[in-house]
Amino acid sequence: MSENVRELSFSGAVQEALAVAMENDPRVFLMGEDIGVYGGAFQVTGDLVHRFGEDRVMDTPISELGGAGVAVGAAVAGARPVYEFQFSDFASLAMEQIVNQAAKMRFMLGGKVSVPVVFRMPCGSGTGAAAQHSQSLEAWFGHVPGLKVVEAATPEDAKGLLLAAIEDPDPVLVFEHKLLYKIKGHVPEGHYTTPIGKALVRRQGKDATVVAAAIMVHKALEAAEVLAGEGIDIEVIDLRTIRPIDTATIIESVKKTTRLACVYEGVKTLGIGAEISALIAESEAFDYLDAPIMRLGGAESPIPYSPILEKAAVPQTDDIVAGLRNLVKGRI
Amino acid sequence: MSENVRELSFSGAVQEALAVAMENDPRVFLMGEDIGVYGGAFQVTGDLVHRFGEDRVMDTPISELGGAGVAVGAAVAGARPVYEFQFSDFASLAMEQIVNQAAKMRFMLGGKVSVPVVFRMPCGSGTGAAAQHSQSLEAWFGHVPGLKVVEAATPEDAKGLLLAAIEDPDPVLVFEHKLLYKIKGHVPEGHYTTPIGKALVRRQGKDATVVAAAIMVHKALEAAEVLAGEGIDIEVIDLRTIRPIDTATIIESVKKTTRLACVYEGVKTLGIGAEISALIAESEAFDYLDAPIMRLGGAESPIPYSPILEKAAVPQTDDIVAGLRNLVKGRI
Amino acid sequence: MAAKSATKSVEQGRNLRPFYANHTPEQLKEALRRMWLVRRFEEMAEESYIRGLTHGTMHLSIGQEASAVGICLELTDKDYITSTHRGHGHCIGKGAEVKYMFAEFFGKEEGYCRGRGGSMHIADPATGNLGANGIVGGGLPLATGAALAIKKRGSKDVAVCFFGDGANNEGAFHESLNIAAVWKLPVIYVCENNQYGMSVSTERSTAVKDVATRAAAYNMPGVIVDGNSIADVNEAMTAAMERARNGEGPTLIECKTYRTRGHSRSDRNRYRSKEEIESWKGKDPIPAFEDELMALGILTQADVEGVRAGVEKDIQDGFDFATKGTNPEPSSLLRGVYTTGDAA
Amino acid sequence: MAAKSATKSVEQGRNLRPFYANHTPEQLKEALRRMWLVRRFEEMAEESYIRGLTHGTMHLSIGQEASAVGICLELTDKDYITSTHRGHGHCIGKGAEVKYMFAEFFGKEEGYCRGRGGSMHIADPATGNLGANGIVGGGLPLATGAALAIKKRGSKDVAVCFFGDGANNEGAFHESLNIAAVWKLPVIYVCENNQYGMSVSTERSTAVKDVATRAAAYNMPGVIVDGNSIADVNEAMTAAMERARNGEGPTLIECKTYRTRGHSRSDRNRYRSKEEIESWKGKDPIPAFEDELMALGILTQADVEGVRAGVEKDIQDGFDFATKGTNPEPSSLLRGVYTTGDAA
Ligand SMILES: Cc1ncc(C[n+]2csc(CCOP(=O)(O)OP(=O)(O)O)c2C)c(N)n1
Ligand SMILES: Cc1ncc(C[n+]2csc(CCOP(=O)(O)OP(=O)(O)O)c2C)c(N)n1
Ligand SMILES: [Mg+2]
Ligand SMILES: [Mg+2]
Repeated sequence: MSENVRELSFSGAVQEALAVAMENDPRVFLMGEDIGVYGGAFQVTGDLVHRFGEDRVMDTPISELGGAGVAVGAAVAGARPVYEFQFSDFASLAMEQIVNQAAKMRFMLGGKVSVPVVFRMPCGSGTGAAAQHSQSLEAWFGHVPGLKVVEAATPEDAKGLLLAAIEDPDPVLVFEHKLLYKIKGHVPEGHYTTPIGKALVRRQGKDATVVAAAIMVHKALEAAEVLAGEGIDIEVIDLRTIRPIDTATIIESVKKTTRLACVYEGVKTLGIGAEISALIAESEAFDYLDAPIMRLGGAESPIPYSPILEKAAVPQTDDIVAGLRNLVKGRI
Repeated sequence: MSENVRELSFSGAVQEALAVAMENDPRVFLMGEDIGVYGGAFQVTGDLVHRFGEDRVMDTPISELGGAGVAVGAAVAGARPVYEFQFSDFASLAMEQIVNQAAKMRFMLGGKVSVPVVFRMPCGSGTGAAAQHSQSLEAWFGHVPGLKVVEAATPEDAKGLLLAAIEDPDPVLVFEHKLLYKIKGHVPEGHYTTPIGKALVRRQGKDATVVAAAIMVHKALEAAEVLAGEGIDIEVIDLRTIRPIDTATIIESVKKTTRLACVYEGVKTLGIGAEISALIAESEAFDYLDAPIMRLGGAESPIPYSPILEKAAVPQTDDIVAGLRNLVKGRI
Repeated sequence: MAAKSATKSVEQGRNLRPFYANHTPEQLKEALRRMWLVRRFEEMAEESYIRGLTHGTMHLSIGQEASAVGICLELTDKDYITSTHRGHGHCIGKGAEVKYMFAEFFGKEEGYCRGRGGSMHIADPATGNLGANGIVGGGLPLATGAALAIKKRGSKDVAVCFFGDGANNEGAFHESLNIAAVWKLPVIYVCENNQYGMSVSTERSTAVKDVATRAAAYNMPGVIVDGNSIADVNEAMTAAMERARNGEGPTLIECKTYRTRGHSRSDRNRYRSKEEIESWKGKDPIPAFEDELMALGILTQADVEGVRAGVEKDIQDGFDFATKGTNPEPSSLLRGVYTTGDAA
Repeated sequence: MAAKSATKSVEQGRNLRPFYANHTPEQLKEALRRMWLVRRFEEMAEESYIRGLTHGTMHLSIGQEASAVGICLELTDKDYITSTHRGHGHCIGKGAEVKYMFAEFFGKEEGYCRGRGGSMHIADPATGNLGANGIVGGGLPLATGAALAIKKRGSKDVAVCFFGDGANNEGAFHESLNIAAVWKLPVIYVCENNQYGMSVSTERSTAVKDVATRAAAYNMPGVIVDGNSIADVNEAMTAAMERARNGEGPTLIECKTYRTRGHSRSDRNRYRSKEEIESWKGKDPIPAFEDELMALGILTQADVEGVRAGVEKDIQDGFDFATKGTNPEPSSLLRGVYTTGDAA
């Protein structure tokens, strides 16, 4: 990892990863709607088209099934496409190519091809964009063998995970929470990767473990600070990879803290917290648990437009504080 | 419920439900690929086209997004469409209309419309149809507020749940495991419904609870019989509805048996067993648990073609027997 | 403006083009009023956005009012429309009241969607408006399905599907138009070709110059009209409705038009020139329609001013109504997810 | 048979239609051999199915061999194809060996997909065959993407996408053809129009009579050929390849043909008449090609019999090879799900 460390925004870090990848490997190119002169709906690709040209930063017609599928086909044929869904919600139009083709092709063909395609998936609520532009659908893809799914909480990981995804021989979905695009953080220069499949303990604690990803890592850390003032000591794990989940890191933490909370923005039912809960409940850590496994997930509703309701639909820091307080104090 | 009880196949029961619904309500009609003169890929619609005519049993072009979306639009506009996906795998082409439109429309429009559409979803492996025709994707839809998801294990429930789905004002996905189509069972004549959202204890037991749906109910019951010979007494719960899950029935059972196993054909990670495990691990039943919560789910691979591998990819009765034996005997 | 050529006086009734001959002065005045209402609603919405009263994003159709109103003029509350992310015009064209629209924008219970939908999902099922859509092309199968429901109940209503030039490259376009054609459904596909899908010109996104060319692939008529002429739009619509009602099936109408604002609030207009935008501002459909109405003697200058003043008042009243609206209770979040158990 | 009109002797070389003029007798003999190989492979596969040696379903292309072989004749291992559920012909056309195909059918490790894919996923990446597909239309974006990769690397190869008449109503068709046209990709879309998508005739599923009509919606040539004439098919292919290689973009070729077997093993042929099937059996592309080769003096009766005998042996050897194959170990289930950690 480079020594030279600067502050960069999350979206700047993503953009830098794309630039580094394109510089290092002529097979890498970008496809997506309005990623060229417009710079992307969230200005993530920015000026890359001017730097790398229209052949490598390709504005795609509004055709998600075709666009994603073309990326898959190009990957099988030796290219390294990075396809941006303008909002991850629109992957609902391309499930066929992602799930039936990209994810399964290597297996179905007896291991004779690889499908090194990357899908970038801006996700999450909080922007007032309502039900069809605010979903957190990580769980759908986490359920699909053949795919890998990553989701960074910091600019540093955003760059490192994306570079790892682009270099990975298999299809990787890279979720990016839209509310994180503007946060800033240290980002090493040049090339480095953050390993896929490894969670990170972002805060050590002894009273309870919180597992979260992306924006929920920040909310969990905030909640932990509040609770620290009350003498409650929370350990926060940043999942970083949704598939495959780093079970070992979570088990180790739960054995120490004896309490587990899963905090996630996606719909609670069958969301990523369900899997984490189940992984622990079936593991050797079960015997260490001193309390039920808490899940704080998104509401069982579409994301509403009203800002009041929108906030109510996903766990907020206060909810996490209250939930953890209860988890730790409720039973000793 | 009618008193008159006969034997009918599962597919015959589904067909009868469609016929009863069409007789009782002129707004009900069927759409799908090859459901007319061909009788459906699994001969479920059979001769219905001859009985109800081509206007009510409509062969649809091979256009799943359009076909499913046309059904959604017709439902909003007052019709009662039942759309058959030839294989539930092909719903991957129609996720947009199912998830962004059908599921969310009522909510997004402030409760001012209802979307009474039914999607029939033949699912599951065991037919040698390989990776793109054998998936069990219930979990995807179980994750989506606004949808209801049901899945019968018996011909009687197949008819009752489908009639309930057609009469429901909201979008319902009806999963039908292909290997069940030929099983026979008692099916009441005429009109009746099986309530959506209610699980059923199919076998009483005191040593452990198994929660399963569709074909896995049969395998669990078989396993329970084997274990009964060893003096192990298994309670088997037939889930019947995947969304909303009947948590109360499961909690009650687990409080009694103190052990829980979730058996499901879908991919283990983020499959329906993850949710059931998490529901119990966060519930008051947690304190009653005498062992980790066991999950027996589908392998982390696409469904392979080779019959040997295909069998290895989903839980078989022997696996359930071994798993349960271990669950019950492993710790007392 | 194609309509310019029809500057005949209203007395020469039989020489008027059909749009003017077949509508009463009251109807034409109402059409003008709706066009102004769309324009002023959007300008006020934009201002509200800048003032932080609304949330999220919004897509303004300023410059495209003629197609929305020209199409909807022929429809009753029993006819359906599906709209798009750029749907305020369709909504007002179809008869919505601006006060409930503002209330929706401000996230209030009084809004058309009780504050749950916002600009991208605004709808008014009571007037047959099945809603804007956040998914490009999302309305194409829905309108087709509504047309199927109409056909099944045997009424003479129609369904109209508005969509953009960008949407014409979605698979949903292909599948929907094919199904509608094969089943001869009473649906009218109205492509508002404003030359860009977000930043990408039709030339860079679409293999054919005119979207209407694609109608041939579905064996249906494809009609190109000047989308900035309400008369052109409406006459094409009338023909399409006749066809639909006669059981002859769908029509594709392409309205060539332009949005003079950016795609949405985040647009920096890097993909088009100032000159292009200015030249289209000169083709503004509203003053053109006003001029024509006056030239034909259908409305006087005073009538036109009266229309504008009335609109101004509606906008101000609507805005005031909405700002005083009720915020949703967080506890009501789950309301409307399902029909059953819905406490209304 | 359109080709019938070209019954000239091989000596009159310059008067021969291009298919015969531009291929050596050896090439033509190889084409005939492949057609027979497809036919006999499928008959043997069918028999194996009846004998319980294969599992699942299978879709036979008997009667359609001319399009598969006529197209693939022009391709090298560097050109890509994507195939369909009815893909045995494409696979053999592209150069696959039947022994590995049988092994795949029997679920053996020696199979092209190590027994993981079966009939619906059979593939041979080494010869550029990216695989059959269980999803109707699934190959359309894939082939388009392969063409993009070719264009990026700057070679003169092409990608061919086989698909059916039924697939032409999938959104993937529309999106793929549009993208290929806008980006001028070297891809050739070959629609094998066998008149039915499962049980539904094109008339009942497709708004236009000829799928090739739809090419106009993508501003690309749409060519209709007698799909039962290898010469017709191949000549259209040659032109399309030239276009692709010159950077002029995609072509849509529609091969009118027929499958004389049912859709799959579960088909009861309720949707078509015996007479229709019989009449198409009379247009069998293989004897027609043989007759023509002999009439032109390119092959003798003995040559033709030699071809058949050779095929018979390959089939028998392949079948024997496959039955002796290795069953996969259940413990190897996860192999190939991911590239990393894949023990090969
Ligand atoms: C399926 C989908 N893809 C992409 C988007 C993002 N998006 C919103 S509007 C738009 C442009 C649509 O262009 P067009 O159909 O021409 O309508 P216009 O905005 O010009 O009115 C895009 C790309 C979306 N909302 N849905
Ligand atoms: C997306 C999808 N929809 C439906 C099916 C089921 N199915 C398999 S083949 C087939 C017919 C395809 O027709 P066509 O494209 O004409 O090919 P043909 O079988 O005639 O060769 C259907 C409906 C499928 N496999 N995939
Ligand atoms: Mg546009
Ligand atoms: Mg066909």
